[in-house]
Amino acid sequence: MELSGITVTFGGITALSEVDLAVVPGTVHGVIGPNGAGKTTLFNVACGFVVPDAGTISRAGDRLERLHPHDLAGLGMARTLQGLGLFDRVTVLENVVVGADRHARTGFLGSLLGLPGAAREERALRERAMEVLDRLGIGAYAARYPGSLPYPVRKRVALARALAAEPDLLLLDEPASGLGAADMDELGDLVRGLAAERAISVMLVEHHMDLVMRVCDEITVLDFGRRIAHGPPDLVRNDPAVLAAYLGEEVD
Amino acid sequence: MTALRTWWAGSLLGRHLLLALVGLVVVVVVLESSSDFRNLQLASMAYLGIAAGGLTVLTGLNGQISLGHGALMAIGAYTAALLLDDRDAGTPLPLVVLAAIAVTLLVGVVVGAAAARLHGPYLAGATLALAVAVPGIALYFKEELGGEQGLRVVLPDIPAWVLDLAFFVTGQDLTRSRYVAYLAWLTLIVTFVLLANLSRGRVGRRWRAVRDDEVAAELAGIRLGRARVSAFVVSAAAAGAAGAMMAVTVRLAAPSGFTITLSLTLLTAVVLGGLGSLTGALLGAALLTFLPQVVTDLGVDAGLSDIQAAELSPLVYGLVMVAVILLAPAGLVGTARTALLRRRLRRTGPASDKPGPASDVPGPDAPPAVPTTPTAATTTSTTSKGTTT
Amino acid sequence: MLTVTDLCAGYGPVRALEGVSFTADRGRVTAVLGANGAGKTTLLRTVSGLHRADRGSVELDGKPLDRVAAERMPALGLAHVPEGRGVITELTVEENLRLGGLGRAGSVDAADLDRVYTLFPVLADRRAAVAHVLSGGERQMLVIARALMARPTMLLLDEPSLGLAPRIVAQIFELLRGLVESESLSVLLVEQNARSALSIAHRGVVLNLGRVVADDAAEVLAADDQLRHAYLGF
Amino acid sequence: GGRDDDGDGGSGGDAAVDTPGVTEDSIKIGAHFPLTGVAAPGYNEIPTGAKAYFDYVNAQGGVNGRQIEYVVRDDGYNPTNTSSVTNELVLEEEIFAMVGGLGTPTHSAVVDFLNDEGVPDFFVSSGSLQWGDDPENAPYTFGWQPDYEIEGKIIGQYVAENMPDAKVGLFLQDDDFGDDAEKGVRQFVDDQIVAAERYTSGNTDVGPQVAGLQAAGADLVLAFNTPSYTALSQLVALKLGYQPQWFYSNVGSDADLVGSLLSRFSEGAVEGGSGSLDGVMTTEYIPGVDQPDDPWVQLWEKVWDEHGEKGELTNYRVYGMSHAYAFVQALMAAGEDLTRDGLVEAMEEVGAGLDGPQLAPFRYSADSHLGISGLRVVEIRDGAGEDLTPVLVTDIGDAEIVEDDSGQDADAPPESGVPEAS
Amino acid sequence: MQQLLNTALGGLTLGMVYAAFALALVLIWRSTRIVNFAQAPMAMVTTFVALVVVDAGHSYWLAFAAALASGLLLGAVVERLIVRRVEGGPEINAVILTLGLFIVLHALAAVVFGNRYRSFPAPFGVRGIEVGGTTIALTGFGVFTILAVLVTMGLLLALFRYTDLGLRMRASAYNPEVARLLGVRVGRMLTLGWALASLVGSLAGLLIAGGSLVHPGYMDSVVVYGFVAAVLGGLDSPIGAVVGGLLLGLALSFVSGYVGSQLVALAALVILMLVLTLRPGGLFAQTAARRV
Ligand SMILES: Nc1ncnc2c1ncn2[C@@H]1O[C@H](COP(=O)(O)OP(=O)(O)OP(=O)(O)O)[C@@H](O)[C@H]1O
Ligand SMILES: Nc1ncnc2c1ncn2[C@@H]1O[C@H](COP(=O)(O)OP(=O)(O)OP(=O)(O)O)[C@@H](O)[C@H]1O
Ligand SMILES: [Mg+2]
Ligand SMILES: [Mg+2]
Repeated sequence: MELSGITVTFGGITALSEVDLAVVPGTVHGVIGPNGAGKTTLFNVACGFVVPDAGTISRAGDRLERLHPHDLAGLGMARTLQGLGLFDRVTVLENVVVGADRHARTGFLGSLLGLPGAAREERALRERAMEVLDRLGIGAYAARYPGSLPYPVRKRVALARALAAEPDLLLLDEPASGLGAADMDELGDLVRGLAAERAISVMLVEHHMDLVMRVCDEITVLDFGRRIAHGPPDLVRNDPAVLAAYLGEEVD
Repeated sequence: MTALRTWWAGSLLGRHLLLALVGLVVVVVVLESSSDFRNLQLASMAYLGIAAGGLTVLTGLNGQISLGHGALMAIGAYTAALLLDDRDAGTPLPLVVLAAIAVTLLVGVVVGAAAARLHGPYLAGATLALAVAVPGIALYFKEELGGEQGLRVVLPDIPAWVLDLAFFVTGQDLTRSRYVAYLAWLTLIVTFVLLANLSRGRVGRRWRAVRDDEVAAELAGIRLGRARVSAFVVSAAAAGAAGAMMAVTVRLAAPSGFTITLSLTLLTAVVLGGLGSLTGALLGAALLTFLPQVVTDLGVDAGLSDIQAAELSPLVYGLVMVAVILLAPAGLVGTARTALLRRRLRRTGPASDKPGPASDVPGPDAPPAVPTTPTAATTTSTTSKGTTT
Repeated sequence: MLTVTDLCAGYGPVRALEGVSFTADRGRVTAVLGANGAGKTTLLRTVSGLHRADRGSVELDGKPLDRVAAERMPALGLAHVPEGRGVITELTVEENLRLGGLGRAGSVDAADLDRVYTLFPVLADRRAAVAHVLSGGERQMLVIARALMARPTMLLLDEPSLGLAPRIVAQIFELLRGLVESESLSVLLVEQNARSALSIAHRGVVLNLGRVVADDAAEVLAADDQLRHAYLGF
Repeated sequence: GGRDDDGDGGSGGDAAVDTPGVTEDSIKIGAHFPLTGVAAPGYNEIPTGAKAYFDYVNAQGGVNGRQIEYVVRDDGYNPTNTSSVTNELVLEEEIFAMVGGLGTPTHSAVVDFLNDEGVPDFFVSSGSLQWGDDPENAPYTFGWQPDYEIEGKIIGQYVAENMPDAKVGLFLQDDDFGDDAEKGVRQFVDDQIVAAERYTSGNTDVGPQVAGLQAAGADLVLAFNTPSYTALSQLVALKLGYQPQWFYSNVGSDADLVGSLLSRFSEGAVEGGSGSLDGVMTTEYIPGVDQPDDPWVQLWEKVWDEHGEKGELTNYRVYGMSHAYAFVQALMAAGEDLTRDGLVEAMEEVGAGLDGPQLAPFRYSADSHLGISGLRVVEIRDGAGEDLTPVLVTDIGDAEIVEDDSGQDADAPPESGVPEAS
Repeated sequence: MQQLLNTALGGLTLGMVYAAFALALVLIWRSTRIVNFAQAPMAMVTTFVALVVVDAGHSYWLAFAAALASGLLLGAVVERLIVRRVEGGPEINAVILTLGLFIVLHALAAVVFGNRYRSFPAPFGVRGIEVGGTTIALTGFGVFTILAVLVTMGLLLALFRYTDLGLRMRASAYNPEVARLLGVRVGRMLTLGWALASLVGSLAGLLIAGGSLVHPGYMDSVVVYGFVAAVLGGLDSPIGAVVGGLLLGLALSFVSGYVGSQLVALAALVILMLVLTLRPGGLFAQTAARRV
């Protein structure tokens, strides 16, 4: 995925100006920056929720003109939201099956007539979804509704839904927010695993520096919509501009 | 036994067909054992049920409120009426119904597309306007659509083979009203099987996803517009079939038969029965079909004058609506299911608060008290740190 | 001073709090720590009257709060910064802040507004924007600022650092420390990030599965390796 | 009810017993009216009148020893409900006949059914032509009031003769009522008509229509509408300062009702009392409450006092009583052993000769089931009609209009107030 | 020419009536996030209360006051006793509930006040005003209507824009729990919202009834057009309600006069669809908000 010269303004304020960012396949690319720096907006551009005023988005070399969110899954991309965005009135399993929807082939007619093929596919999808749930260790909750589940579990359901699409580019917006230390470590391992074993490239927005520094191969730092630094963690960590704008004096 | 259970869980179509078969048997038994009058009442229950079934899919599964389904029924009814203008109008009834469905479906596409971007009260307003506008069209085109008087519907004679079949199966002659009732209920069963298939399959899942969270649904590759329009079209088609059946039962398609009241009646049936549940839709239809007459009769028996009794019936009707909403906010089916669920919860603890077993009904949606209003979204106290709101 | 004695609460069959007792001293920062699901949020919601307690009592400076409705808390000087969803997204930033002010005094004085705007310049720039357009962190700042508008004497914070950039977190903690010292504000601070929480807290209460498993001076807790590994994860 | 001991009491007994709704001592009849909803105001009074008269007859011993049981069902002026309540009345209640079912769209929904089932469908409360113009297809259906077409014809001819150079505007309810009437009127004054405005009943804003008439410069408005619309059109006219000669058809000209409606408007903007329709022209085919000296009206007063509900006698109730009276006559004519076909035959034979409140005779015969054959044109003075013409009778199509010589308008009810068998 | 003018003036007064009703809906939407379909019958009941007062021989204005007062009361009672229980529930339930109330009130009125037409007095002339010899279709009462609606709109604007009370009411509607945390008496606010809305509603009722006929169903058509007007303008905006009402009133008046009164409803539909396809949130909706 390659974003170049992205500029976004909302009414008066400039959320992004001429931001360049390229994700190297199979690596984890961190995006950090103060609140309101434009990180989520950058994701929104990459997902087609926000149409940039200027700049180009290209994927695997070829340029994407008008990108719509619903094209995303088709392009092998998946994203988790800064909030949870779970489907509250269907079971956890169903939530994940929706994520896997891009692999379904059944047409309207098949559904309407409940053709055997459709039923078979349904079962296949459910099994696929179940696998993902088990991989994230939340298989036990498959039949529950998200509403009353503990927060970390819900975070994982959201992640599972994204993984069920079997993307090769995964965008995670603050996946660790609100998680305890233990869960955060597991998350870190998971993300690294995705990149290492499954060669999935990951774009990661986080405010938890230790996590970011641990899992990212490369980091882009935004401030007031500008890219003020980018490069490997160690470089960024000690970049004075970053220290001033983002990390503040003492790093925790 | 276990094999059977796995099959039951596995094959959707098989399950629905089995239920349909059972339903069919029940229908035959009931219709054969009840008077002509009851048959006709049951026929009206059936067409209300069909329309309600379509609406419950739209509102319950896709979250679109429509106050205009009466208008869609009108379109189905007028189509049927135009095709059945005299005894020897060649078109066989099944074709008539299909035609009615087709025409309504087209209208559904247009309206659905226009409504696809609307939400909550804005959608309600648009569909409400639709409900009052359509009868006006019938008034305006007097020549073609018969104006205020509407179009008479002439039921073609019952085909000989049907008569024979009926006699063969039941040993009784098939009266016209019973014939109509059979038509209506057959249509209902077919419609419900199809709706059940949809709502349990991929399409239904997409509808639910869009209902619960548009952004997340879109990210999963679902086109919001398509999902919403398809839901609208499906329920429109059902309304069309219902309209055709209504025309056949009432023997008339007239504007005053399709006032806003009809649309609201449908919505009421759906909610009272239990949103998103076909069984609920049927229950609601039954309630609204039989309640008025029952109340009136009770009133008369209680010594009221006919007029007082007549005025009593809407009063009770309204009170029932209020009562159900206050006492059983999830509708009859929904509340029953919740009660069931509560019991299981108490037995097995929270670890498995999975709702009732897969039934003929789409859903089980909305676990107890998961609100859907913006107002309510925040009152679920479940710790949600998503700083999205 | 906030005194909690033998507090029990739950959600239907789920027991979230089982006999929690502790006191949060006046002019002190008391950190409530614990893993996800430990009952921290439930504790705060119960204290501020959003959630009904099944048993136990809560007192603010000797006055029992058990029967006090949530809407009367601000008048008693208690402000609650809820977890997550605390912004009224349909209102503008300034309207949100004004509401905060109304809670305490029934009217808003411009001085308070200026104060929080100087504390959070980001909000000042966006004062006329509908809160809906704010970024996650901006919303979090707004909620905290709004609580300060009521000039509370007892401040309940549920994971204030959520979604905030480290520098902002540091700032906010600085700010709290300042208020505690200058205006002898009392703070009940719920945090996932135990380390940074304990860095400003005077006292720490550790919850696990609805029970208090430790209640001691902050530095004592921070020093207790065993406890840290068991419950605080650092 | 049920069979009496004298079950073998001749064919009479048997015929009666196997006729639905008829027993030795009772006759059950039914009707559908809008008793609730927007159409109810006014119309819901008709059945109370009919009921009062049937009770009166029952009190006098009923018809041939049979008490009349009158079952009214509410259809809210919705054809769908009409069909279901009619099903109930015919199949469940097993009524002997339908009497006075109201409304064109509503009754259209059930006329086929009633005729298929062979249920006498008497005195439909509507002036549409279809109630009686072809006994071939609807042998059991009888109209009662003068159909809108002949009313239109008579009005049209009156205008043509007496106001040849009036600029005529038509104010029409947009359904068969307006259409049939227009057809009749145009037979005579087609060339005089400068505008025809239609309102949709239910839409109470008739400003645009009246403004249209005013703009067209109509100085005589022939209005075919319901009473509430008479009031509304009068109000709008006031608003527009539009003062044509108004000519309301019988349906809308209930001076008493409209008067009371118009009576109470602000600071004398509308002069009170039923006088408010003074100078308006209309027609009448039965005496109404504005004619207290008429023997029929006196009978109705008596009946209402003895058997009516609360509320005073209104023209709606008079209407109900009048067709109830005619139905009792029909029962009388059908004789001891009552059958559905017997009733129809009897009506075809003697119907044309029946006396009664109607000013002109019925047109009933083997080849017409249309009701009252004519009416007279009157002008309202102090709330009462002053004759402008004698009773004029005619028939649909190009039948010519002649003075009625049957003396129908002169007759008085019998002492008992119950018709004797003819 | 004169017809044109008169049709326009007719539309103006009609539109103002729709606007009045729409204002009531906007008020209740803003303060409780519920669309109250029972608004019309509630107004109808209060109008009959006024009629009772008039029949008792009192002045129009006393009746007027009585109606408004009873409106206020009715609204509060209904919210407190019935609607309170569905607040925070699925919005469709609220819809059905208010529909139920609609039917109940209707039926009750028919029983209590009788299901027949009655005339309702107006405080000012119902004769058109004379302008240079010709009478135009604007009565003293029409003028009163227009003024009343504009004033109401102004008051509502002020309430929501400039007062703390308005702010509290909106907060309670949008997010009851947070509002409570901030010390807002949410319950009171909701009750107040209903009371005020119902008061505005009965004002609408009186304006429609004045110098015309009333019966239990006389407000029914206004339900539809008032609602359409409110949606047209954007349910959150008092100005929108009035603009929507006017737009609708004028359009319908002209369609009815020059095309055919049967198509009035269709015209309403077309207008609404045109507006909503361009602005799904109504004419005066705030600009599309952030989605993620
Ligand atoms: N639709 C919009 N309209 C107006 N302003 C917007 C809109 N969307 C975002 N903004 C503004 O653009 C800026 C960037 O927002 P964004 O959500 O990208 O920040 P962020 O980097 O994700 O911050 P955080 O770390 O707090 O999530 C913020 O100031 C926000 O208020
Ligand atoms: N609305 C609810 N319905 C059912 N159970 C709930 C609800 N809210 C919380 N719980 C349960 O109550 C227990 C305590 O939850 P609580 O949110 O108080 O813990 P917490 O310490 O705040 O967790 P976190 O650190 O994730 O915020 C958990 O088991 C949680 O699953
Ligand atoms: Mg963000
Ligand atoms: Mg918490």
